[in-house]
Amino acid sequence: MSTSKIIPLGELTSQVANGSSLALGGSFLHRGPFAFVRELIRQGKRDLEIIKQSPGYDIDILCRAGCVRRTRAGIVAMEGNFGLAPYYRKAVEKKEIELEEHACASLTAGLRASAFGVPFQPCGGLHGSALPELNGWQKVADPYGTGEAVYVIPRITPDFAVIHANEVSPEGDVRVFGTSHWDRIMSRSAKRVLVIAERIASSESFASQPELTLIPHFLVDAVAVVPRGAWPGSCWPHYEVDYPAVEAYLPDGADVLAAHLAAAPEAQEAAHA
Amino acid sequence: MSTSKIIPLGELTSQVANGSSLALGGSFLHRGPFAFVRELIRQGKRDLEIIKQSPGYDIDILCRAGCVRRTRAGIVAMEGNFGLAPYYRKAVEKKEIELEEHACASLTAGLRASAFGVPFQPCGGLHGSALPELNGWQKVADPYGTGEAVYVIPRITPDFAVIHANEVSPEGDVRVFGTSHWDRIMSRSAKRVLVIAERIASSESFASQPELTLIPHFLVDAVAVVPRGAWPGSCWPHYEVDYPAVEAYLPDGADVLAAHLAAAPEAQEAAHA
Amino acid sequence: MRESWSPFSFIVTNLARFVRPHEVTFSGVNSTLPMLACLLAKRAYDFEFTYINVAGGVDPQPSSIPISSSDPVLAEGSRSIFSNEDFYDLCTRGEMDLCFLGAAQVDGLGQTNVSSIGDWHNPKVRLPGGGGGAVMLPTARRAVTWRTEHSRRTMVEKLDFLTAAGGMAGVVTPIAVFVKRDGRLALQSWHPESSLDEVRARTAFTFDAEGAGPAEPPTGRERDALRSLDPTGTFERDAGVRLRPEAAA
Amino acid sequence: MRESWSPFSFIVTNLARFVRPHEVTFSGVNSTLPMLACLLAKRAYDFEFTYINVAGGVDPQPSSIPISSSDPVLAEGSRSIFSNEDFYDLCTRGEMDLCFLGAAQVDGLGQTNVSSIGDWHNPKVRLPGGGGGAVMLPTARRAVTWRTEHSRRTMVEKLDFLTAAGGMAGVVTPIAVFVKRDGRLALQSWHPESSLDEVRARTAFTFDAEGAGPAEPPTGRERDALRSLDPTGTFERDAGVRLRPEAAA
Repeated sequence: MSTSKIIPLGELTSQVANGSSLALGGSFLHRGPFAFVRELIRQGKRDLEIIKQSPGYDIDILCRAGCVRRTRAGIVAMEGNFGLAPYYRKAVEKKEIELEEHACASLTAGLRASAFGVPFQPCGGLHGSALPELNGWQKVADPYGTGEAVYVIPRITPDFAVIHANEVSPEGDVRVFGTSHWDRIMSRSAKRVLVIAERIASSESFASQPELTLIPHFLVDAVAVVPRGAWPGSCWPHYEVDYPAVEAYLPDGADVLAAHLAAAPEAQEAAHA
Repeated sequence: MSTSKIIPLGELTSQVANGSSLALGGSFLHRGPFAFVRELIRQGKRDLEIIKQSPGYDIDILCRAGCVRRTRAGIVAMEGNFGLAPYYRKAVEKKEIELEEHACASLTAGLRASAFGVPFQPCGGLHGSALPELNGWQKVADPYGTGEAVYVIPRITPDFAVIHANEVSPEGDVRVFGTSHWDRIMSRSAKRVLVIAERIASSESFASQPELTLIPHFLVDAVAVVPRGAWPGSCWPHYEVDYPAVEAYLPDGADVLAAHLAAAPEAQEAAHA
Repeated sequence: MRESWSPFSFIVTNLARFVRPHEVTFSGVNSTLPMLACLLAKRAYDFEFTYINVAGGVDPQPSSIPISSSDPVLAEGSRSIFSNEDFYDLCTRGEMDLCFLGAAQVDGLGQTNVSSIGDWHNPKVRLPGGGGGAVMLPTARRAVTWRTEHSRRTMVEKLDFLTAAGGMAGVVTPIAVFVKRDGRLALQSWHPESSLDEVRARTAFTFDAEGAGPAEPPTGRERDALRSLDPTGTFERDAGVRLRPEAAA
Repeated sequence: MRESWSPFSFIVTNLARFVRPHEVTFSGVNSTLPMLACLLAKRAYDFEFTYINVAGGVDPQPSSIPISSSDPVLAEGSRSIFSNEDFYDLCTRGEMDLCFLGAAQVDGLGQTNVSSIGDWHNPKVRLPGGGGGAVMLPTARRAVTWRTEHSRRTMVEKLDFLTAAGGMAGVVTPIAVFVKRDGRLALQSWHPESSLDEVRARTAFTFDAEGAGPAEPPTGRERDALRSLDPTGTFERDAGVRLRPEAAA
C-alpha cells in the first residue's frame, strides 16, 4: 500500500533550495552522489554548504561551478594519483568559500549529536591539535571524577543527506554493498534524505534479507534511479573509477566543464527520462 | 591462516571470573545467551554484575541460583503472559542484589561512552524523571549557547559482552538474523566478547555477504557452538519460545531448578561434546 | 454476563484510534495491547502509516500474532530491520510521532511509575522498571499508555516513584479514554456501559471532563480487524481485562 | 641510475616492518604506500595480524591492487565490513594497535601538519586537511607516517599549522626511519646509500641518532611480496619517489 518514492533526478534535485546544507555520501571517488552533484550545477544552485568527511570530486566540481558558500570537511582530495582537488584548493586560497576544517571523526560527532537528539557530542582525541581552538570547540571535564576532559562537538544537522545507493525498493528502502562510509549516520542526522540508486530491487528481495537494508523507507524522502550515477567514481560491484574521465575533467576551461557535464551518464540518458 | 576460536561452552564460560560484569545480548525471551547463563550456574559463579537493557529469564535464573551481586537494567520481566521475573523481584525486594535502574537508552548511552572512548555520553530525554537523581547523573549545559541542557551518563565498560548468534565463521565472525537488539553496542563497549552460536557457517558464506556480519572476528575472543542454546527462549528463524518450559521453570524448589538445568539442550548434548 | 463492547476491545480499539496518517508509530516490549492496536490500525484504517516495533519490524507482515510483543515474528516481512539503538535515537531526535509506553501508575499530569510500589529503596513490589519511558515519554511527539485495571491504585494522585515525566498524550483503561489538555489529563470518553461518575469514583486524580461522552462504538472494520487478529479469543482471555473488579465476584 | 634498494621499496618495506603479530593495523585514504605495506606484511611475514582499511575491508583478499587506497576492491574477500564509524571508535577507545596516517610536515615531536602551507587563514597552499589525524594520532596505540620527500620543508623545526599532536611512533622517508624515543623522533636507520650526515642535513629538527645505522636490506620474501603487488612497476613509477632531488637533474 506504500507509494513509490521514485522520481526523476531533476525533480529530486529541485527540492534543494539555494543556501541548503547537504551531507553527501560516499568517500573520495567512491559511491558518491555525483549525478546529483552535477544536476545541482545544471540547475544553477548557489550558496550551498557541503558537509562530508572526505569529499573530493564532488566538492571540487561544485567549487568550480561556483555553487558553494561553505564546507565542513575532514580531508579533501581527488585521490588516485590526482592529488589535491584543484578547484576546491583555489576556492579556499582565494577565500571564495568558507572552510570549517574537521577531523573526520569530529564531523561524525557533530552528526551523531543530531542523530541522538542531543546538543553536543564528546569526541575522543583532538588533544594538542590546533583544530579545537580554530573552531571554538569546548573541552568538558568529566563530571564523574575520572579526571578526564573531552572535547565536545556542536550538533550538525544537515538540511539534506544525499546518498548514492546500490539498490532501492520502490518504497524507498536503501541497500549499499561494501562499506557504507558515513552514509548511515548522515541518513540519521539530516532533516531529509534523498537517494540516488543504481537500480531498483523488488520489495520481496528487501524483505528476504531485511538486515541488509541501511536506510528504512520511512526515513527517505525521494529516490532517483540513475544507472552509473556515481561516475566518474566507482560503485562497487557495478563499476570501477573511470580514471581517464577524471583526468579529462581536470584541465581549466568552461568548455572542459561543459564537456564533462555533457558526457555524464545522466546527461546521456536524459533523452530517455 | 586464522585460528579457529571455537571451544566448548564449559571452557568459554570458565573464562569468566567471579565478580565479573557481563553485558548479555538479546531481549527478554529472545536470542539471549541462555546456555551460557545456565553454565555460569553449573560452574557456581558468584558476585556477577549483569548489564542488559531488558533482561528477563537470564537475570531471573541467575538471581534464583545466587550468582548475582548487582544489575544495571532498564526493564525486567519474563514477558509472554508470565509478568514479573519472580526470583529477580524477590532478590531486589530482599536486597540480596543491588539494582541500578536505567532507562534502556541511558544504559545504551553508558555503553556508547565506552565504545566511543569518551568518559560520558549525553542522553536525550530523562527530564523530570527521578532516575537521574537516584543514580547521581549530572546535567551539562550546552557550551554552544543553545540554552539546552542534557543529562550525561558515565561510561559503562563491561568485562564481557556475551552474545547468542545465529551463525559464526570458524574464525569468529558473527551473524544475527532479525533485530540485533543491543548486541552491536555491547560488542563494541566490552573488554572482551564471547559468542554462543546456533551453528557454523563457512568462511566463504561470510565473505559472500560481508555486510551481514554484525561483529568481525577480531573483536571476538571465543565462540561456543550450542544448537538451541537460547532455549527456552526463541532464536529466529530457527525456533520459537518454549512456553511450557518457561512455565515449568517458574515454581519454587531446588528440584525444579535442577530439573530445568538438566532439561536444557546443552545438558542433553553434553555427552556428545 | 458479557459486555456488548468487551473492555479488552475497548482498550485495543481506543489505542488504535490514536494512530494518525503518515506517522511513525511504535510498540515495545511487554506491550501486547498496543501491538494489537497497531496491527488493528493497519487492517481497519485506509490511511498509510509506518508501524515500527521492538522486534526490529518496519511495517511487518507477521505470519502469526505472537504472545510476546517483542517476538521476532513481528519483523517478518519487513523490508528493513530498525533495531533498538535506531528507534531510540529516532525518538530522542524528535521524529517518533506516536509511542506506546507501559505504566503501573499514572498521575493527573500523565506522569508514570513503572519502578516500585512503595519506596524505591524499600519496595513493597519491585516493578519491571522504566524501560523506554524516562527517555521516550519526554521526547516522543505523542506518547500513549494503557492500564487493564482502572482504580485509585493505578490512576493516582501521587506516584510512588516518578519513573517518567513529560506527560502522556493519551491514557486508555477498560472504562475511559483520557487525553492531554492544558498540561493535564482530561477525560475524552468513557465506555458506553460506564459513566462519568464511575470514572471519577475510580480515579484518584482530578480531571476536566468538558465535552466528554460515551465512546463511539467500534466500527465494523475495527471489530473485524480485531477478530482477525484474535480469532479464538486467546489474547482476550490472557489479558483478563474486566470492566469492573466486582464483575468477577 | 637505479639504486640497489629503490626509495619506493625502502618506504614500503620499512612501513611494513612496523606491523606486529596479532595486532590490528589500519590504512586509510590517500595512503597507497601504507596499503602496499600492509599487503606486503600479509605476504612476507609468517605471523597473523588483522589488516583493516578505509574501504571497510578486514583481512581482504583483493583480486587486484587498486590505485586508490580507499577503493572498494580492498574489501573483496572480507568476511565482514568494518566501516568508518566503527574503525574510528575502535581507535578512540584505545584498541587500534597501529595506524598509518598521512602528513605534509612532521616536526621533531612527531606532530603533523596536513592543513596548510603558510598561515591557515591565508594559505599559500591549502592542503587536504587532517582526516583521521587529529583524532587517531593521540588515540592509536602506535601511529606511523611517511613522506616521499625528505627535506627541511617537510621535516620541519616548526609546523605551519598543528593539525595533529600526540606523536608518531615512526616516520619513514626515502632515506630514513625515525622512531619515538623519550617523546621525540630519534633516527633508527638510514637508507644504505644515504648517511647520518645526509639525514641531518636534510632534516630541520634535531634528533638523537644513538644506535642508528644503515637499514637491513629487504629480505627475499619482502622483495618478492612487493614485486607480486607491483609486478609491472606501475605503483613505483606513479609514486615517483627519489632518493635525492638531485637525482632527477
